[in-house]
Amino acid sequence: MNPLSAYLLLSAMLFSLGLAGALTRRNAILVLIGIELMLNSANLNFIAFWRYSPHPEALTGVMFVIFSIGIAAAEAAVGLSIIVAVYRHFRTTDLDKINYLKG
Amino acid sequence: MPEMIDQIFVRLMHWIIGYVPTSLQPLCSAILSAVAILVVFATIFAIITVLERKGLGRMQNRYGPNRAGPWGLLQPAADGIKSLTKEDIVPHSSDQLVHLMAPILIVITSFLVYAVVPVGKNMVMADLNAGVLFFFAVGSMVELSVFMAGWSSRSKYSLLGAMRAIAQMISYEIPLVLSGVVAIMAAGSLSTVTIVNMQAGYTGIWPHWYLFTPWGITGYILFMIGATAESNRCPFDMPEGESEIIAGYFIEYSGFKFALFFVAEYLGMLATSAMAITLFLGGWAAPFSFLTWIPSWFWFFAKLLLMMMVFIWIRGTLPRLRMDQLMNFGWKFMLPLSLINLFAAGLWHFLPSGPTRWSVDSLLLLLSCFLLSRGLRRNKWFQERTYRFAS
Amino acid sequence: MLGEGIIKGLAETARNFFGSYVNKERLTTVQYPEERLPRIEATRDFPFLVYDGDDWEKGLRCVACQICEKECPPKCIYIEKSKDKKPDAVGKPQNYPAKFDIDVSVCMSCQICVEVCPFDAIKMDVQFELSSDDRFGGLLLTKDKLAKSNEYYHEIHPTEAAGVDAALAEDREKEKEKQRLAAAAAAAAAAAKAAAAAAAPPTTVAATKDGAGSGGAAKEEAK
Amino acid sequence: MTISFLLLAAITITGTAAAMSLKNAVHCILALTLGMVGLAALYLQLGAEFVGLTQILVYVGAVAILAVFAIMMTRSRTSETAAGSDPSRFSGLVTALLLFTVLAVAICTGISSQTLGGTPPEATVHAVGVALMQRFILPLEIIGVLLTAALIGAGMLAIEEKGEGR
Repeated sequence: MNPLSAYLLLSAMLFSLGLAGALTRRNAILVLIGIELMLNSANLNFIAFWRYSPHPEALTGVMFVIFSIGIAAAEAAVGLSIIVAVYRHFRTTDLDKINYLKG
Repeated sequence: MPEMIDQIFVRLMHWIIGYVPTSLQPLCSAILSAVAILVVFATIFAIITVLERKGLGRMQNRYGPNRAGPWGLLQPAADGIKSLTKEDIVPHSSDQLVHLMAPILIVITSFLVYAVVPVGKNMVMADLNAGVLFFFAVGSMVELSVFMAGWSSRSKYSLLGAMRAIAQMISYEIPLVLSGVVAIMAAGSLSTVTIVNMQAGYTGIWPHWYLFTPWGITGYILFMIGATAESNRCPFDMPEGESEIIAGYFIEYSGFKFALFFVAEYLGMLATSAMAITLFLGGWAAPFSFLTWIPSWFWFFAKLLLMMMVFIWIRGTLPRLRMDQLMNFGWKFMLPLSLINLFAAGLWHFLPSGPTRWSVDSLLLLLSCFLLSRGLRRNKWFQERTYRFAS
Repeated sequence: MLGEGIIKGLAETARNFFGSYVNKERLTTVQYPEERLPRIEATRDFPFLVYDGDDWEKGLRCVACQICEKECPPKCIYIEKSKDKKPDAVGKPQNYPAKFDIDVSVCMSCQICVEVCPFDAIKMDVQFELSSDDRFGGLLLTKDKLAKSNEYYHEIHPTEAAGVDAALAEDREKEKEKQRLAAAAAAAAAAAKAAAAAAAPPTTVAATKDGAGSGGAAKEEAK
Repeated sequence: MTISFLLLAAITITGTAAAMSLKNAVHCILALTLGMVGLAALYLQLGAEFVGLTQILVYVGAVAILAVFAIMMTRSRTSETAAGSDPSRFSGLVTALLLFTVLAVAICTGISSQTLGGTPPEATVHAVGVALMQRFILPLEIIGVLLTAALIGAGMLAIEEKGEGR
């Protein structure tokens, strides 16, 4: 196995962990964390591909990760404030119980 | 000969490393530097504690500690022995692992930031490409250990203290970093060594420190206020306000773990002061051109000690702020002023050198400082107190 | 201007800092074990027992009436009354404390025991350096540790002690006067009875009426 | 496949797995920071110094603290039962496992075992800065606008409306 596929495997594992967390957890904050984790596994992919690419001096992968981290930070801030706002209304962060629109 | 004394520690290390095989040399060098940092800064911590207590005492017209050893100089040793021999109490309902990890983590991170601080010519443990970024990144981990300490104790006081501490730290971290950015902009590098080198050189006897520019002095003052808040020092010591929440986030700690928090607080203060020296005070450079024969490391530690004196002086003078005052000051004064300071630093770069840029920059900063302070003052919603029963 | 007050405050602390090195009078600290402040006369803490004369066991003024034990708010006094009686300063037989303990770790120096003592036997001390290695025994003051002479009392609280002595002397004077009167009355009654017995045996009723105040001895004689 | 890579990968996987499986939400966040530090170390190992340090600054210094604050403000001590107890949980786990299998097979078969990248590339802060200011100036500005919007939006969302407070 070459180093690139090792990093990709690790990234795939992180992505699956994030997905499993986002699908199985009930707490909205932890679901958000699972989504963050998936974003991060994509970042690891970008960096690994940049490192082993034929033209690393173009810095495309690094740039992508920088922007991705920026977006992830914005997402976390907005997502957590939405959770706080929702909590104020429902008095819970359990996603299974926030089902007013359920038919 | 001055060159020889200046480089004496560097030569000593090279001499020691010469005895180990080549493959182990980087590791050995790192370990030696780490040990040196541990010993030197722990010693400075000990000196600062006794100086602080004596200085505060003198400001309040009393003696301060004067029993242990000559003039009380062995007081830190006595305190250390006392805290080591005290019983280590862990609250029954606490989260044992997190409770144990918090003081360890906070001390490790406090020591880690010294890796990028240049204490003298050629005397830096790791000249990282993004040294200043490393400093702030590792420094931000302190907040997490503060939270760990406060949360794991399962005590209302410690949780309140931790929440106050974190709110304060993240509010003041932004102006802290932004006010440091002006020096990075001027030097064009994130490496601490490069920043210091850019400030080398003298005009007449005066050095080229960033402190001696309008944006430099503004940035320095903002940085120092931010550093005071970051290290939970007076007048921003509300997270550990003894009179209201007893000791804040480390109330449930005792014995040596408590001492570790104490060490970490002082190390954080020393570290941010060292960073301020690096960014604005020319690092290890001598303050006058005719004093360059004195070794560089002496100047660094002299500046560090001087800044500690200022910290002690301020602690002896100012009362504790209230939460709303703290937040108002952070968000409504420090943050806008540091942004304007960034603009002023950019302006300085593009204006022709001479009195023009001096006057434009100073005018801009003074005016904005004046207006922002007006804004702070206007926000007084207190009414005159009336005493119903005591007229 | 922003920061004006801060600069004023910094100047003030700097003045204090340097002033404390120049002007020794600024430092009001007393280096306690080596130097001490002069004690003012009204100083008082934990109580002690006063005795008259030289022998503390004989001269204790305390008669084990246990009022102080009952009044003590934190209940730090423990008294055991003696079975027998001993003559007190004026020669009257009184009880004495077989045991008199004060737990000074409990005592709060409220001085209520002193206020209530009808015999001026318990007074406030000035001794405050009572720290001890022994947490229980070291802080439990027994009778022998509590007993201190009247001269000592005069030494620590001269004005108060003089007043107490005067009052005591007056009391004793009264007591002696009373005893003298009683003795005289008893003597008179005895004389009267003797006279009556000599003169007319059937007039005992009148004699008892006469000697009603002169003690039980006469009455018993009369019966 | 050096020892340092294996070690850092183990730290990262342990941290994230713990973050996704522990019961106590605060423990999850603390475990997540461990995973993020491991990830940042992996970035450093790959030669992306700036990105690695930014990762620590953003995730440990900001996102973890924000999440912790959100947990403290929402008091979400609801009974979080162990995962996999009901069908939806089970299906979620199976989905993730299937995805991982597909990805792993694709990675192992898709990439030929040719030797890649001899010397690690240099992503100096200077080069990153130049790229940000020249080639990537538009995305940078857009990110700036996005972050400002997110800051204001998050503030507006989290502010307690008047009369709503109970």
